[in-house]
Amino acid sequence: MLEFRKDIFADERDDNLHEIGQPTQRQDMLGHVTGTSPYYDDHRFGNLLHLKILRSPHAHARIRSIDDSAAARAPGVKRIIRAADVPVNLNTLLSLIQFGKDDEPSLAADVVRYKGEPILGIVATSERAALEAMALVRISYDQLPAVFDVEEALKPGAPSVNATYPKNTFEYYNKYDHQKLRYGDVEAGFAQADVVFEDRYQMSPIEHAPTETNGSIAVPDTNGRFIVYTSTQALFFSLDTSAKINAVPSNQLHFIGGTVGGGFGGKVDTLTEPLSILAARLVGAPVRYRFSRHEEMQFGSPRGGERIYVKDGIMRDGRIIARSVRAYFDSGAYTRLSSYAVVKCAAHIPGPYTIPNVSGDVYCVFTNRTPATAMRGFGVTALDFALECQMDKGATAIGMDPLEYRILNAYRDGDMKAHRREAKNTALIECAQVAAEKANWPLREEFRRMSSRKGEGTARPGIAPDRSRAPAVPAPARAPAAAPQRISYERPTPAALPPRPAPPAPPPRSAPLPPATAPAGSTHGAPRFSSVFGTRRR
Amino acid sequence: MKTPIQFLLNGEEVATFVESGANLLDTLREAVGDLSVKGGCWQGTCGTCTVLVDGSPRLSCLTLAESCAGRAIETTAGLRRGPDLHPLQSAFMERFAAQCGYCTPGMLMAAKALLDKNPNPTRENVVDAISGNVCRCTGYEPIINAVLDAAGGNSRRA
Amino acid sequence: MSVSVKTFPHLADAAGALSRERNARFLGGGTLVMRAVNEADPAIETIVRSTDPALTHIGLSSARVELGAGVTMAAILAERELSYLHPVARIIGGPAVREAATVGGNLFAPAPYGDFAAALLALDATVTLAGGFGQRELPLDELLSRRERGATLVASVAFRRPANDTFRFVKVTRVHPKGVSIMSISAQLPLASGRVSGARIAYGAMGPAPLRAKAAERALEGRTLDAAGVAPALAAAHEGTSPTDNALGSAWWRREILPVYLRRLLLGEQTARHA
Amino acid sequence: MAKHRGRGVATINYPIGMNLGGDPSQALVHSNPTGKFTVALSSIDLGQGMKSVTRQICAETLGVPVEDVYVDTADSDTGPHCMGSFASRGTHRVGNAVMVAAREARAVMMEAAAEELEVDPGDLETDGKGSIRVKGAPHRSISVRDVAIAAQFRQGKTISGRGIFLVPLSDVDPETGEMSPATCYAHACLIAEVEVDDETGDVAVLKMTSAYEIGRALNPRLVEQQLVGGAWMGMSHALYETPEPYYPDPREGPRDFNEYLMPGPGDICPHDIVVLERPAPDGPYGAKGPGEMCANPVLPAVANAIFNAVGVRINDLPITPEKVLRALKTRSGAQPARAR
Repeated sequence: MLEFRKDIFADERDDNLHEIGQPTQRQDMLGHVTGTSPYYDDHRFGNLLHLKILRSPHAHARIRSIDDSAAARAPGVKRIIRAADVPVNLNTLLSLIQFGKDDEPSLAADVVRYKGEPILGIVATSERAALEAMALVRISYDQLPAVFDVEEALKPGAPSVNATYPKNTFEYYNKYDHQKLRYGDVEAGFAQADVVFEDRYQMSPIEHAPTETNGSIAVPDTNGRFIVYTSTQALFFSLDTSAKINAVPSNQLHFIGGTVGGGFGGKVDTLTEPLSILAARLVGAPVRYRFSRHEEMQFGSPRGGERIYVKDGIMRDGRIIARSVRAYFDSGAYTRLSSYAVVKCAAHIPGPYTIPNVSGDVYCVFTNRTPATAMRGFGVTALDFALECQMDKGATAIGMDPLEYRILNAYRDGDMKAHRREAKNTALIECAQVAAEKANWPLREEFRRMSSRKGEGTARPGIAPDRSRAPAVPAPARAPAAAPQRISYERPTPAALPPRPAPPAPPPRSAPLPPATAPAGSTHGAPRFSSVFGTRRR
Repeated sequence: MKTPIQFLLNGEEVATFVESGANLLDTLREAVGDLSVKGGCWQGTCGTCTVLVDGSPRLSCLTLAESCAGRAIETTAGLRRGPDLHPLQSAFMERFAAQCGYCTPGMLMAAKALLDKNPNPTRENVVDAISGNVCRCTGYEPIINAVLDAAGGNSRRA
Repeated sequence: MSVSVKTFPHLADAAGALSRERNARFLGGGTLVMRAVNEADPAIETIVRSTDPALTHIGLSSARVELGAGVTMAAILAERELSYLHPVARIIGGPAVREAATVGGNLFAPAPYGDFAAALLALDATVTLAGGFGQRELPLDELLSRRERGATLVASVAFRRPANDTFRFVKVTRVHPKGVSIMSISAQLPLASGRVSGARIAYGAMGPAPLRAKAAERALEGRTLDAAGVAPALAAAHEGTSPTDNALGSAWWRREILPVYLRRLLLGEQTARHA
Repeated sequence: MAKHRGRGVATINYPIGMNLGGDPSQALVHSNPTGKFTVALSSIDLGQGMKSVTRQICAETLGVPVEDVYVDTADSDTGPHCMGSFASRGTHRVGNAVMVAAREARAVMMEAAAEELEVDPGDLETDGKGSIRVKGAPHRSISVRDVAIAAQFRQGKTISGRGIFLVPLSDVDPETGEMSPATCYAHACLIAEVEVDDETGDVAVLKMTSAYEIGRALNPRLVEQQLVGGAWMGMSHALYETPEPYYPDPREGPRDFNEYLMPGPGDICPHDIVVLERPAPDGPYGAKGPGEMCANPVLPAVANAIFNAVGVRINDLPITPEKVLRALKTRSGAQPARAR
């Protein structure tokens, strides 16, 4: 049951709109209830072929030999696809935005690094024929030691999982093996605190488990191009990834997404398109490659399990004056998107609270399991679990009501956040007050009258407003970095809103990165976004 | 080795050939062309492919196509009566009981099987009726309310 | 190449084919066989079916119940005379699975499935096998102990009708109202002047196949169904069980909660969290 | 030997859009000859309502009824680039791109109408019902249909617009982590009530009460869909689902929906939701988008409720009955914290 509190923040809103705010029926609902919404697989072809993938049974092994001769002759088999057939057999998803080095093959050539890693594809007249042929393939392996725990993987002597990052961690700015956050002086804060406590939190990997599994159909079309019906969540992201792996110009691929049968982040990795396109190019016929439910469950990328240590220093009056977070993201065998999630996690520390002394160290760690990827709340869900359990412990430790403890420390407009940006447009306090009222969770009067807005409601006892603004360590002066691509359209100023200040001036920029990280020179006409994280190896 | 098969699909006589051993889901989608039936697992664990066979709900992915010879099969494509939506369809619309829509055909069939036998079910009856159908988007509440609305013959909003 | 399907109007012929054909499996409801066929299981090259009406026959006399191997869970739910089995049939699966899942098929379901077979164990059921040369009857636990070996085709199961209110069942699942068994306990508790005489207790998902809790049965003999009376049975609850870790839960947890649910079943405490 | 109830809370915020920005989306809007509009996108609707939200944004910005707008998307030949549907970026990024495109199309439409009515475009307003009229003189009006015909066949104007919205890519200081992660944040507070069986470790979620601040509810029914569905997924993350039940040991992984545990229709509970709207200065009509955040507060709120019920802290997810039972046994039974 849903209700609105239109009275809160009413002065910041113009509510007399026509279509905005209306409970208009979904544009796609009639198709859903009549079974006519088009999903990628809702196409029929007279000569559709089927691609099935032979996957590694081992978590870490060297491929000694492959004998697919019997399989190639099996009934219904049109083609066997091997690593050598893949034009560009090394990629990382975020190479499209110059973030990270290519580290993952589409088909394993020499080493398999997770159970289920694709080794070989079989294109046949039916999925059954392909599976029967697959049983005739003989592969011999030399098993290699595997590591499954994120902290074990960082210890000296741990098996090296990913050849591109031999020390089992993603490299940040070509300088560090993890993403750092430093604000104020946590050690000083812990020394000054009345109560200091640390705890360890462990998320589980999470499978997206959409009711429609990953899949795509690549179809040679009339003018030498390929139509690709796909379940992707990111049409051009998958198109560009497929174009790179197949070494074809991007406009040779015509991607058509359908309604997607649930994504939740599990259909960003472009898991099937590159190989269905390659197969269609090799056999000159439409090819469908779709994950079985077992494949989706175990070999489709989950959100990685994050292990997070949180240490708090708090005062008897309820103020949190120091918080340090050390987190390990389990990226699995390859990078995919976990490297990006780590930075998003660092940006989220210390949670929606104004804390003068904060430090964060977040690692992207490689282990011998299915590579992890984005999943609803990527990089943040795990940290929220850790931080909000930690908040409960802090309140309990000093005998304070857990909700009042949160309202006291909640960030407000004008506070300085740990990533050195001013808090704006905040509403944590109002959410807490409204939820408490709705659930009749008692709050003392002063907490019911606090406000996120500057100069409103009762001030925070004990936290001088200015102290929360200036970080203990003065931020070094910053020169603006290269200007981003100029945009010719004016910023969207919603016509109906009260005149709001000019579009936010670009936030103070950090110093231009040391030359080592400057990209080797943009390869395209317009200045591509500068790589801020690492050079992109050609 | 192809096997001829003939059955009633949403009231129409249908005849086609199937690979022997083929399941009803692949037969409906690929041989007959009824794309309103969706497949989610081919293991019998998600309910997405639910259709009615002689009025009873069946997982079409675990149903041998040949065993349906001569039977009456109902799918979501057959729910409408011409332009008019079935009460379940309009109730699902009014309750916004679908997001990605992939489980919706299976949910509608499971709900129809219930209502055809029990026109005024309790909430518990509805929960049991869809207990074999996985939905990852809606949280089930809108679907349960939609079925109860449709049962009440008044797909008005509560 | 596709699977070949052979359909026989008479069960005996189907049994013959089952033993003759290479890699043949009998198709009951399909929840096991059709899933394997969908996954191109090389062990299935021939599907054997039978449309013999005897398969779906339900025989009800005052003392004895006979269920054809092809009787589905839905058919049991539709039979008022079998109301004591309704809680078991209802939780085997969702409505669509209940329309397919058969009594005979459940006897071959690997752990953690097979709770209907466990209930039959607690009902002292016997199994009649269909064979090329006539039918043969044997106790259910004998079939369960050698079900992997031969291509056995079950024609029917039979058991004495339990006295009113003496059959109880609980199935522990994580998901409600329908989920896979963490464990199930079926119990037939006949009373003679308030004391248990001839108890039958069977567990589902506490071993590779459904099993009888004979030590607990012995410990209940002559006892009253109250806290003191059932204590010895709870102490002996684990005997004969060999639970394993699986995706649903660990062996440790199953062992810890077995006596709790057995106590709640024996004392008639409210067990299911939800309806 | 009993069931204990407890309540737990969590307060969170959530960054809207890809971390650090640099994730553009584009939109094209054009009218057909009779004044019906098409929004051409490549953004994907995976059930979150992308098509429906952008349709309403376009109609509002043009000043025409929503029935006169349809969204066509997910075709790389016809739809302009979009980064993709994730990071709760759809509403914010694509919504803004659609506004920019619709504003340009509106400007041409108003010029064409002004030419037909022989007034200055500044004197005109749309009535949101398919007509354009002179401010203060509503009887002097023209239908959008007629404007489109005139623009097309007499004036030679194309009523169309292009839009792109890009939050400039933020740098990250390697030493301090200084960066601009996002331009706006959604907020939430959720209170969960649970019942714990101290003999089996079983946890049932009995009630959820929440307040979500999401900038602007562009469509209350779509917001409700996300918050109700998200709370279910949060319950699932908290108590049920894992592809590796014995992580970091990879054994016994589930292979189907029987083994991958998620709350069933019999496990859901009532959920009272209150929505607050503090418009984001750079959000389309202030909208932030609730899609990704709505599961997040449930996990810790349930964990904190379990502590309140039986006094044990479980830091490892999912919080299975086994973990609760092990904690109770090592802590010698349930010690409920003071009732809340």
